Amino acid sequence: MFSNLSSRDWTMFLIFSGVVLAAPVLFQPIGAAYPAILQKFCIFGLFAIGFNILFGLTGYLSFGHAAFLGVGSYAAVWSFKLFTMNVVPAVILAIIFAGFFAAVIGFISLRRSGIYFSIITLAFAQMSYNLAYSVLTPLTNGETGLQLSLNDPRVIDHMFIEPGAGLPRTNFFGIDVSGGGLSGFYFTAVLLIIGFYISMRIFRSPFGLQLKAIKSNQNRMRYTGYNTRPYLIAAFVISGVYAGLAGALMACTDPLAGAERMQWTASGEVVLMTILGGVGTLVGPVIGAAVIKYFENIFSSFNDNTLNQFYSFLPEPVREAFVTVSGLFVGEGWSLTLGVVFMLIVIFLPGGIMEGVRRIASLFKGGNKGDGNAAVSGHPQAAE
Amino acid sequence: MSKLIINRRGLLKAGAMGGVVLAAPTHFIRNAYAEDMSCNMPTGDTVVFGFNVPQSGPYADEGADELKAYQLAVKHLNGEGDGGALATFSSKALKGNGVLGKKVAYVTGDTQTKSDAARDSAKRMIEKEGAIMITGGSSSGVAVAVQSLCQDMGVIFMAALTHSNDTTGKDKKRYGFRQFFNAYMSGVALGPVLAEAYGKDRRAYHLTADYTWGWTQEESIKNATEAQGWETVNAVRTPLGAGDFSQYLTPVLNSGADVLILNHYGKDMVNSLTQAVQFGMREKQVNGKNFEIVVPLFSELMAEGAGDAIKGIYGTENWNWQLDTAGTKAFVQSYGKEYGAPPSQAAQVAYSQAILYADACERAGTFFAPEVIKALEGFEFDGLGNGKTLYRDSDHQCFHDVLVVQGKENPKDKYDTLEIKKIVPASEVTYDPAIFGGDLGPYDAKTCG
Amino acid sequence: MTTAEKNIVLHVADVNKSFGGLRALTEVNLKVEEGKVHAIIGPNGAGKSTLLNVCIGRIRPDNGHVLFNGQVLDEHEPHEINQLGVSRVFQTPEIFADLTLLDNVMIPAFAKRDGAFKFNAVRAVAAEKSVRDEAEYVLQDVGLYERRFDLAGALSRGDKRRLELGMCLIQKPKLLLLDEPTAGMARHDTNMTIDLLKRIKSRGMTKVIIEHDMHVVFSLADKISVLAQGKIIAEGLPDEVRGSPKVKEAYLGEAHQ
Amino acid sequence: MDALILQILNGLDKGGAYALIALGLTLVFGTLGVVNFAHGALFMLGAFCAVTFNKFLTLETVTLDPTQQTPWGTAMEIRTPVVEAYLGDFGAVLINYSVPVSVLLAIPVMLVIGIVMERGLIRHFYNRPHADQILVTFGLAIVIQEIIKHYFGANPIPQSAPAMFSGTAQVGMLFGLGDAIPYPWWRLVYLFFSLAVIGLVFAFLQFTTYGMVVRAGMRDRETVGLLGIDIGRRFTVVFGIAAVVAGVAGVMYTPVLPPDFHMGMDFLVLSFVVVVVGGMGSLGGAVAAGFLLGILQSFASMNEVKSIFPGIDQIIIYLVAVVILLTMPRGLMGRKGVMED
Repeated sequence: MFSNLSSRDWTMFLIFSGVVLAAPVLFQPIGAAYPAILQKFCIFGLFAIGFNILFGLTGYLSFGHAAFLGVGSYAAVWSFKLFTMNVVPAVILAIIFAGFFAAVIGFISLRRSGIYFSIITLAFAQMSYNLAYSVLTPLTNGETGLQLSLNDPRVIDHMFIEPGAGLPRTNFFGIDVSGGGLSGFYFTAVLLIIGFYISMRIFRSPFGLQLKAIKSNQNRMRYTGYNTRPYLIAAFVISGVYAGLAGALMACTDPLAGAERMQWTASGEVVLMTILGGVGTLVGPVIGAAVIKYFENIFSSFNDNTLNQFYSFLPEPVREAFVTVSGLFVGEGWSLTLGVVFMLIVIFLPGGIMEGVRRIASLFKGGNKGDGNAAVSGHPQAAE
Repeated sequence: MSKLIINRRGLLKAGAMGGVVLAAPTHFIRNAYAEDMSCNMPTGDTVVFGFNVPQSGPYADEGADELKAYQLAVKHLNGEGDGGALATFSSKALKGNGVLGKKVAYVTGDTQTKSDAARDSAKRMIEKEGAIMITGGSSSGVAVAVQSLCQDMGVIFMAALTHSNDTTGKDKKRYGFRQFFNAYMSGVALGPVLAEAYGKDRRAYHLTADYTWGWTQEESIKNATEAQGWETVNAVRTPLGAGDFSQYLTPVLNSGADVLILNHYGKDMVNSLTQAVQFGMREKQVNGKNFEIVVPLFSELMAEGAGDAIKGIYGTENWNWQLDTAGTKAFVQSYGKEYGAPPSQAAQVAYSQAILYADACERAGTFFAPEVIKALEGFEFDGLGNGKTLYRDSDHQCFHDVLVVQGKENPKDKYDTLEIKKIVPASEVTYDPAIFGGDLGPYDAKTCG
Repeated sequence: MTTAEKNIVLHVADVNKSFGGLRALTEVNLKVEEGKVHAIIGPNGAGKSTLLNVCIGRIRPDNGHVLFNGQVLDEHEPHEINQLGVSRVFQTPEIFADLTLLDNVMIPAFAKRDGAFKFNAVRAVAAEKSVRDEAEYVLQDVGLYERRFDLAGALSRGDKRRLELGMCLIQKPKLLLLDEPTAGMARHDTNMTIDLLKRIKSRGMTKVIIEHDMHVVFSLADKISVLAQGKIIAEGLPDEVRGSPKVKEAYLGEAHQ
Repeated sequence: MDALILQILNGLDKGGAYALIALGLTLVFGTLGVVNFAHGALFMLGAFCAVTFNKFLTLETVTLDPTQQTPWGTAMEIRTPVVEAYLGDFGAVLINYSVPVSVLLAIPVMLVIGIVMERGLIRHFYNRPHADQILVTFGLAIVIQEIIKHYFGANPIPQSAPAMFSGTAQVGMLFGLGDAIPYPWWRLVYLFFSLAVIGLVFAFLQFTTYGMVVRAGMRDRETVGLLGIDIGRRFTVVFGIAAVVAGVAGVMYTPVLPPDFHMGMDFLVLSFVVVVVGGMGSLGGAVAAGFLLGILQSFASMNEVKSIFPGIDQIIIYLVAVVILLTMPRGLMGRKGVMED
């Protein structure tokens, strides 16, 4: 077992797990230590890790991965409604459905490559979204989103317990997952760590190498004796399963599934997360996901009050000027800031945030070998 | 707190499963200690309200209006400014010294008009910033989503703009309250006015936004107009955000219909109405009558967006700043002085929801959610602008006068877009809550996490 | 005749191929014997590369067949043809530029060991000791061992071609197709490549070489076919071909143009 | 019959809009090899050229009249038009024709915007992976969109067509169907306008030396570069043209669709689908796909069709895109090797 990962990989894995598990303490200073956002970090981290297995390794840019997220969510909520509030069957069901859905869509769309592939996946996701929003309302509850209700059958739960007055919470064998609280976070965190570990193993395995080779030169792969289609489909299904798992976790921590989860903007978001963090790197996508979710949730919450407090050390007229200027970038201006961040990062750090991390690391090492190399090639290097 | 208590039968069954350990129910019996504690009970000298409004996306302007109104309400609650409608408000519990002696502070968030984002934002305010109450929103999907979250978290949700019957119908929640009117009330109010203006022998063609709000409005308006003797020729669903509606509008032209009813809101409404007018529908003669367009739900902001196309079009509103009530005048004065423009109905609903919650706490003498809920349920009040209003206990829907308005032919300025044609008394739009079903759920407070 | 037939590894039988109005291959017949180095020479545009492309399934012939050990090749997918034991070095090197040299060579080794598809995601590459040893051996063979951790994209053209050769060699193909293995190489590189090809000649794999450089052809080939305007105009041992007037004409014709 | 003709007109009209947006996008794809997610923002900027011009014409001075009070108790504002008053009758004419006049203004404005964008940003991304291009142009699109929102608000701002074109034309007369087919004049104008712009772009590429170089560049960028032609400057111009085409399309569309800050994003996905269905790097393909999808969308929205396939109008574009891309590997007219990796 231990020979499978190098000691460097183990170090990275341990640091990663440590940071994730200690997040409720570590993220306190930046105001992102409450359960809901920590859960979102983990969930979108998983989503991006899975997406990266497809995009980062094979170079196939799917613009429709949100569809699998949505399918996972719907499957999980249905499991809560029909069977039990325990999250385990919900997660399993979501993975099965998302995997199956991904297999079908992957089988069809992987007949094409490049942007043609991207558009086919986009088209499938948009069709799913539009139908879920309207015609499929009996299955998805349309715009309102699929929710739990008091008269859900929940057959398995009803065999053992009498329903209480209100809606039950989702649980992991008795531990609350939904309804806020750190137990929900730790549930997602453990799955994130498992997901990260699996992705790491995939990256380091011959399968991962073969996927990278497909990205590098698919023709050569064919003339080298590989049937590349099953490889691509496998990668597509794996990333679809990750998306389904992320969707299931969204439903577990907050039992509601809405159609907008499948919209192209949601698919685009995971693409941006992955690129922002660093395509083809192991940790990058998780960081990208966290950055985007942080902006969306924290920057949007700053209002003039918050700013006045923040600049309270300044004298009145200066403070007002500061508040007015920074007011453009927070609160309702959070998306402006996000746009600026996208541009700055990609202009100055080709290869995403991980490229920056690498540069800083090489600066500390004092060596310029790796640094020069990366700067010249301008492409994201394989995972570190 | 939802309690699930294992009964003996259940235990026996579990035993019979052969040692299957079911720890699940045990957690439901916990937090007996929390009986008198609601989520985020304020401990210091401030109490935090959470304003969850759309700040990005198509409804950002509406969200900005709501936020302005909330900030004004906070000022008035804390005894700053001119006190606004607190002076005219029938309940005199609020003293202008905050709520229950605690100064009101607030936090804000962006719903993006998306259920997930709205819930994330609400969770942040509840979990991180300790908000005792969440209010805001500009769509029914978001309202229903946030409402169910708040029920689960044990935090009261005071919905702002949401017009679907479902919000206080099949999706109603014990912790959710709506001051805004709904599609059913729009239909009941609008039907007779339409029959009076356009005659009883009319053939209507519906274009409906293809999602739950659109459907409930289509159904409500259909019922109301058919009760007046109208015939519904066709009801066509259009995709949300279609942009160009020409392909749905041209079939109307030769369908034999002489009224077009647009069950659209926001940008869809602006686009479909503008385009319908471009297709000459206002000048058309069908069946020897003038062709007419009706937009059942209006908003001032969208009326402004539609420009000239809105002139002469009938619709309904929850409230309008030109309304002649003491509460309206006080609020319009206060808001106008602060922001230099009259408030929209979004602002009014936001303002009154914040005041109503604060008042309920004051009257209940506690922030403990179940008590506040009981204070709101069945509460009758006046002086916040809508006239005499009842917060019905069985579905948490407010019943007050509904306005039938018409686009003004010669507006004085850009705020003068709509003209009040009829004030339909609350008694006429009141209905039996049973027709929409739903279940409010329990009062029990939950704790956060 | 029968014994000779048995030893035929590659048999191109009456292959025709035209692109639009242009006839690229006309009634081409070719028999390559086991263990031999068979060179195909001819002026530019004679159809040499088309012929190789037909052999590896990149192009389907209009009619006729390509038989490999008695199996019809032209109906197979490229990866199936490779799995049957046919590898190819391209005219412009086809390598995995973003991967290290070691990875470049290990990938074909996996294909040889695991077949066209195997979901091998459990073990790490680093744990595949035997494949790695083999890859390192091959890299030594082609003289690139020292650079095994470099990215393949950083190699010179000549090194890339040698790497590609290594990628083919590790699969121990029954038939190796080489499309101008020394094109565009400096003299020194060419000589190194010739040495390499000579060294592996003894390993018993059959080779088909397309080559421009007569020096290379005559130092390697056991048998030579001359292709001109899509037709085989001469065939035989190197010495026979060297003296053939037809061949001279074909090349001179090209020179005149 | 009349219903069909109306739907064909609708489809052509929609198709014209799709084609105009897609044209610039595919031009940039084909020549510069850049995936430009900010193209929708250019369309939106064009529309806001018209809004700005109209705002300028209707500029007012505000004086407070303390003797009169607004219902909310502040001094009444007296608004007097400045520009319109200064220009007199001509001002009224200008306001009436503000949309078509804005087209003339939008051309230089969008050209400058396009050139600045290309020189300042896009240029540095020619040789970067598509992923980087997507991120930077998407970031740019958000920034542009938020700036517009900051100045103009989130609400749509209606623009009216010139009075002459605000009524409906009786197209039915042409087919002997009487007044069964009324069609808005402005939509007809838009259709002819889009055809004219498409024609101009094609003529430019076909008949000018500039265009020849650009076409050659679309086919083989490296070789053209090797010929010693300053391809960089040509690329700047190509990007400028793409921006202008998107911009004027936006201006002319304002009477049909009241513009708001988000309209670029609304059209972004659709225009990508159109470009790809047409085939990457093919101008003819983009135009053909634009009209094809426009017409199919119109047909799918007919009640007769919807009653057989519920919801078909919601997905028709995507369904057609999938079917076309699966049957024709490179879209309607795509060339090999463009954006396939």
